[in-house]
Amino acid sequence: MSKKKTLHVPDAPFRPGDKPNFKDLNLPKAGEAEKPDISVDPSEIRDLAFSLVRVLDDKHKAVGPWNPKLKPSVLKEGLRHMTLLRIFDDRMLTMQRQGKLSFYMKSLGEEAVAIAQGMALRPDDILFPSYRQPGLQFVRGRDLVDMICHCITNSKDNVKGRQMPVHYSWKEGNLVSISSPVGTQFPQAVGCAMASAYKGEDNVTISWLGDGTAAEGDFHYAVNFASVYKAPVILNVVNNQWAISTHKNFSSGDATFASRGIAYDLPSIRVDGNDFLALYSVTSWAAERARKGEGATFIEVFTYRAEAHSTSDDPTRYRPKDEWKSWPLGDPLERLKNHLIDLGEWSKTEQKKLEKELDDLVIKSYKEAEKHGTLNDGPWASEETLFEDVYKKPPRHLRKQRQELGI
Amino acid sequence: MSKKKTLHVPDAPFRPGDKPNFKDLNLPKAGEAEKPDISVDPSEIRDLAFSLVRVLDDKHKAVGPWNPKLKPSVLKEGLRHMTLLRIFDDRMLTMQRQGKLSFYMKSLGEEAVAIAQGMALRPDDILFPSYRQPGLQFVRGRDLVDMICHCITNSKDNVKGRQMPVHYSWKEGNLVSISSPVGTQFPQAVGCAMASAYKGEDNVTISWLGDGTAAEGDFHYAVNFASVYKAPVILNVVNNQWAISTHKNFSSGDATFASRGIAYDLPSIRVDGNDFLALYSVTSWAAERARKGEGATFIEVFTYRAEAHSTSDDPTRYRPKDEWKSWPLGDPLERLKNHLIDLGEWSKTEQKKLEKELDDLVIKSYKEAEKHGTLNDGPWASEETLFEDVYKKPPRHLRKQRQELGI
Amino acid sequence: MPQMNIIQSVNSALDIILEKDSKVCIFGEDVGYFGGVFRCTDGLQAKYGKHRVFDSPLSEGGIVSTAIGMGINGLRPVAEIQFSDYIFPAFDQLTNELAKLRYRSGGEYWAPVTVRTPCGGGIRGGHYHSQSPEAYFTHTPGLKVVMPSNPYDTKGLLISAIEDDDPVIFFEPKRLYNGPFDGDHKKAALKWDTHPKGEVPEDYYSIPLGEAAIERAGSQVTVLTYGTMVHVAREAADSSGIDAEVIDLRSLVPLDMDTIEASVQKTGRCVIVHEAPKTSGFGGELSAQVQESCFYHLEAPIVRVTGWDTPFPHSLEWHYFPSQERVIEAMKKVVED
Amino acid sequence: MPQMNIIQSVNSALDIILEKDSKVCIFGEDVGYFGGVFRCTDGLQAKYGKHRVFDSPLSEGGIVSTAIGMGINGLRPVAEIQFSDYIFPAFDQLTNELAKLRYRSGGEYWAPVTVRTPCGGGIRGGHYHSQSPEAYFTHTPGLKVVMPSNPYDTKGLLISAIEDDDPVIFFEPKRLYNGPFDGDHKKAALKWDTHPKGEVPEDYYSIPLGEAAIERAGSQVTVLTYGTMVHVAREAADSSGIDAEVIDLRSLVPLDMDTIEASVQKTGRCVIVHEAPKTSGFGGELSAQVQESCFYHLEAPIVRVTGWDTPFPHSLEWHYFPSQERVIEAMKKVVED
Ligand SMILES: Cc1ncc(C[n+]2csc(CCOP(=O)(O)OP(=O)(O)O)c2C)c(N)n1
Ligand SMILES: Cc1ncc(C[n+]2csc(CCOP(=O)(O)OP(=O)(O)O)c2C)c(N)n1
Ligand SMILES: [Mg+2]
Ligand SMILES: [Mg+2]
Repeated sequence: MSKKKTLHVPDAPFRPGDKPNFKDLNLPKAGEAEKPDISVDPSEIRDLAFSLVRVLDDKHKAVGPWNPKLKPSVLKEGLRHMTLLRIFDDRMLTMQRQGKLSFYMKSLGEEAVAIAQGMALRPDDILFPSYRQPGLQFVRGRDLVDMICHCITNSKDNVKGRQMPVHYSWKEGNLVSISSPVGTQFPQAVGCAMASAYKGEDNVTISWLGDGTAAEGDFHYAVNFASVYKAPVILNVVNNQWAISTHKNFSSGDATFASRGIAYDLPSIRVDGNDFLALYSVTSWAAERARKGEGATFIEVFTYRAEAHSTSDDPTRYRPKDEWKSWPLGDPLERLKNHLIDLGEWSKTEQKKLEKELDDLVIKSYKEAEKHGTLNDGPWASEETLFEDVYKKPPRHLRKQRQELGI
Repeated sequence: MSKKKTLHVPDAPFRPGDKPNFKDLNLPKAGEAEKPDISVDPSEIRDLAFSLVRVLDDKHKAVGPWNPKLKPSVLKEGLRHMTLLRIFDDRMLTMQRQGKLSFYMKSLGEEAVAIAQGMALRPDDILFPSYRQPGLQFVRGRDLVDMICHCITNSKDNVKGRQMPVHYSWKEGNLVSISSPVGTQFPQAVGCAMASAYKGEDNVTISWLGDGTAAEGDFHYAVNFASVYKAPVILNVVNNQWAISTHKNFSSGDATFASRGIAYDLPSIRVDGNDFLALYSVTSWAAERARKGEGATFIEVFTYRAEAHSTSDDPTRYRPKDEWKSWPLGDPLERLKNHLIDLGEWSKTEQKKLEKELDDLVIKSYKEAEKHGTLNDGPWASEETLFEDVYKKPPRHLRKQRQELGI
Repeated sequence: MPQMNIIQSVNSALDIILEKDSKVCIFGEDVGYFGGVFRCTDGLQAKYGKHRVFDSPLSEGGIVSTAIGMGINGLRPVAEIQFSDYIFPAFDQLTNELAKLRYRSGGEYWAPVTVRTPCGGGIRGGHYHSQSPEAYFTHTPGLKVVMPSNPYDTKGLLISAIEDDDPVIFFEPKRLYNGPFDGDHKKAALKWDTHPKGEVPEDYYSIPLGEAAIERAGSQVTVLTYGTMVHVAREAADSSGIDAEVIDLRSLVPLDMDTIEASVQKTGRCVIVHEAPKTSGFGGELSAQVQESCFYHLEAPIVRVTGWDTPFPHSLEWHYFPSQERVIEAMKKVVED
Repeated sequence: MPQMNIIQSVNSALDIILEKDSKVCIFGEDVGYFGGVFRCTDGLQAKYGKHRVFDSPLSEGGIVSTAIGMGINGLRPVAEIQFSDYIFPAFDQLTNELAKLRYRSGGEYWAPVTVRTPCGGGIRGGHYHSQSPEAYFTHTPGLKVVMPSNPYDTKGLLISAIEDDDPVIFFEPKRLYNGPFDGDHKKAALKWDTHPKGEVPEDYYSIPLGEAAIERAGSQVTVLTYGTMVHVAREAADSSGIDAEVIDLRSLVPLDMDTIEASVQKTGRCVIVHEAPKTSGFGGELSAQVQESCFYHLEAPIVRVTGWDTPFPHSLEWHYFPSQERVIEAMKKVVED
């Protein structure tokens, strides 16, 4: 085929059969990025949008100005949550394969995102996650049984079986109902933050969306409104390099996602998403800014989607196998664990023990959850719930339809 | 009222009664901005997004690397179009006040935008303007009578009386139908450019939208798709500082609009929109890039809306009177005229003569147009046209509805 | 009692509710300093402060989505969409988010957002300043949809809408802002000055959502309509001598089927009138429901008088806008059939 | 003749049209290298090249708007929206732009865009992977709206849609992709293997838009339906012993009223079935039109069997999805009334 001049269409950097190669990522070293004052003029730190905040270096040491200097107990807590999330994900996936869940989505390789960022916040800070941050619930101590009841869509599912699994809602934990249409939560989070400011409250709102989703209009609304009203919000693009089969080359030119905040005069930071300490630190910084009335911060969380997009997906059709193993920024859980071991605060044996403990917990919780029903045999949310919550009170036409259904 | 901490809402810099003050614009001098090669890596010229390309200096000289060195005949042509546009606008406004047009929108103070940019393009380049670039039609030689027939919505209105005035469409001139919903043309232009590339053609597509409109999702789609597919398109944000009563402080933080292109790895240039030469030059540069396959260019055209938003608007309610007179970048028409005078190529007398000639032309054209009907007394597009062009051929239900109407 | 036009009655409702509930805030394009392109929010920013009544970026999607977030966090936002023709960039946030939030979260979250937006034709607005998109929203479970036809109802319904914990799309027929309009554009413009429904109490009052009003009692035929067409239909009845019962629906969702059924069962005949295009317009739904519940009372086919299935034209506006003549013709047909 | 499922018949239509017309290009989320999340474009990029079949950013508004621009500039784009639940971010470009371009430009410009999108429930997709938003588009003059119910029609209608110079929203009932579905989710999944409409010619053919098909001839009652519900309705007729005439509308706009009228005038009774919520669903329009044109033939009220006026649930999916039982009940009611 002669190469006629025609429309340019980007390529993914590698496809099945190719050897994954991450050389041109040009990663800065850990500790290199500067840490500005929270009242910095955003125009002075544009470089941070093209750099990468890293704290944990290759030797598992915490280095540089962004080192949050966390107590070992906090690090251990983080490790525990991340370990739990990984085990939980694995179990749920297994159960999905057995037909006990209609659907599932894992966070493998991205566990640090929700957990480090969640831990850097106050419990009254409000969360608008995408489906890829279930870990927030562990941080805030949600009952595993409740989470599983939602995932297996039984009678105790607090969203009454109306959404697919992993579309959590948890009012008590200030986690706002997750929606399937991607990105819609981003500008809602900004509105929520505007309301906190309106009321003179100092809690912060935080939201996440993916690299692919950053192409939606909602992304633009969010960043723009956040800037105009100096909303106390933290806006995160979780760049895990893929949107289902579509590589991030289709959602940004060669620029970084972080650089999108520059155009709205927001402090814009790119952070290693597999580095618990860097994430914690950047998020604390952003939260402090927001709380002090300095407005919004825009963060690109740089990470890698290690597994399939969801249980409906088969990534071997569009990318090399085990590609994640070559990701130069490693495994967030391993890195935190090794850091703790390096500090003399943890050991492989302790980790094994922890894993066993948490696996037992998940299994126990799963069994407990099944007491409230299963996806296939019920009991599910009762039939009357079909017509509830459409409005606060069912209007006449819904009451009539309910009767038609004979309930 | 005690100042309770609450939501931050920006202010316009001045309101009725205030003295307009443009000091903090921090304008760079004419000739200062560098002119890069068309194949420049966008990341090397980020500064241009925060600078301002100016060619005409305060003494009416053309200076610096962006000087397009146009022949006097070209300059005179530009001046003629700008003068015509100003006169045309004035006449139409008068006629609107007399009830002969249902609505009108002027380009006062922004005449250079469409005219310089239009002149820098080839006739086969495709135009997706907003309502504020009617001047493009003068550049491409559209019959004034046809334009007026549209504006007075008579039987010869080529859009068959379906849209309000100034919503031109002109297939022959490659000017795509103007829409009222602001911004929709921007990503359409990108698609159009993608099609040119697809077909291996070297024509360019260009589009414009306003500072206010840059807050719409369509803005984001356009810039993103343009970047991803390296579309041969020129995307202009005409920042005339106001969106009806809303100051541009509500559509950007303190960053420039031009800086929004940086995030998509596009060459992003801020240009004095009241400087015919600078506009011409930047547009030629962008068009050459596009034609050579280098992809899209993003331009902020920095100007001022001198008059009311439209005939439905009363700006004295929200901004000082005669504020435009203080705009430090002056009047685009005066500046080009003075440049020509300075070159010894033009005189005030010649300008007066030209104005007279063009005014006569507009009046003559107006009279000619009225022969085809008037807004109030018709004839208008015939009644059958009501049901045409909804589809290529009216389906049964429209033929039936037509019968119902008795036509 | 003061006479108000609809602009003033909207303003009065907003004024009262801003005063009454500090959680109410109002925002949208040009609504702040300027007071709105139709001046519905005139003076409110000066009175209540910049954070209570403010301008937004030109972004309908941004307006609705941030309003949802505010609603989630305890405010009661009233968002203006400058023309209902421009509500579509917010369509996803309205239909997939605002409408479904309470349901999908099992009742944990909701957002009591009111979206005010001027709709309808008759102002020479052409293609993009004349649309009546109410049917789209009536097809979206979770939203309430209201369209008043006079100043008195506007104020009472708007207050109810804002106080309602469910989201409400509140359509304001812009042709009625300054005066009633019976469809005859050649007549001098009327004012609300002397109209009984132009009498609007200064104080707080509310009209429940979901109750239709009988605009004109009659026995021969029931005319179901709302918004501007209420006036066209009433005048059509008055001038034609057909004793029509004109029902002003006021609220499309929830719909007052009791009033509708009672009327059609009495008259045995029904005409439905709206400005929006016919196919899948709300008139289709009304017709379906009426025949479902009144089939054995109907003595003639229900007839719809609507905008044509075309976009809204500019110069031929009056060929598009359902005229008194078309309404009369329909009533005659139905009565004589 | 080869047997195809709907995925294969979509693929075959696209393959043929890509071969035939170099101005056709196909794009959308994950449709390029991967071949689409439902695999409808599998193999096409490899066969025709990256510029003919390509991935897009995750942006429905961007997909539709750039498709319009391509259409204006001489291409014939086929855009995929991954799920019709996600079509709403493109709603403004679809209704205000794509639908109105030809009209507002006096016929100077148009864009022959086809938007393919999987719709409907029955796959445990819950809230946001089950919607049937066709009614919104039928209320938008300028758009054509198509929904096939089997592989043979899918291919023929899709080819017509792409070749049509008007924009077409082409809904693909995803529950039918792999096999017919009669509403009984407890039965083993069927395949198109042995279904007569699973026989799909390899070559080019087209089926005109605007012609309904009689899925099952009958005399007692006319059932108007489309998409997945065609199979539910047919099976309901077969199993209940009611001799229903089941009409598969196939194209909602334009609508084949000739076929509908002939049938209802014959049977005197009518049931309408669709998945979408009832209020202002396309069933309302159908009901209105049927009673307008067949009033004097109707012997019982027209009954609609539809999704409830709620969002689409997940665990109670089968309480929402119109069941055979509900269709049978409606047919009985109408026949006995
Ligand atoms: C509006 C909308 N369009 C399409 C989809 C289908 N979809 C679900 S997730 C997804 C990819 C998201 O990728 P990204 O934003 O990178 O997030 P990630 O899955 O990588 O965390 C797509 C296309 C959707 N859910 N919503
Ligand atoms: C989608 C949409 N929303 C609102 C409007 C109403 N409107 C028309 S022009 C305008 C302001 C546009 O300002 P800007 O983009 O700065 O362009 P300018 O008028 O200054 O040239 C508004 C709000 C519209 N036409 N379309
Ligand atoms: Mg991703
Ligand atoms: Mg402007």
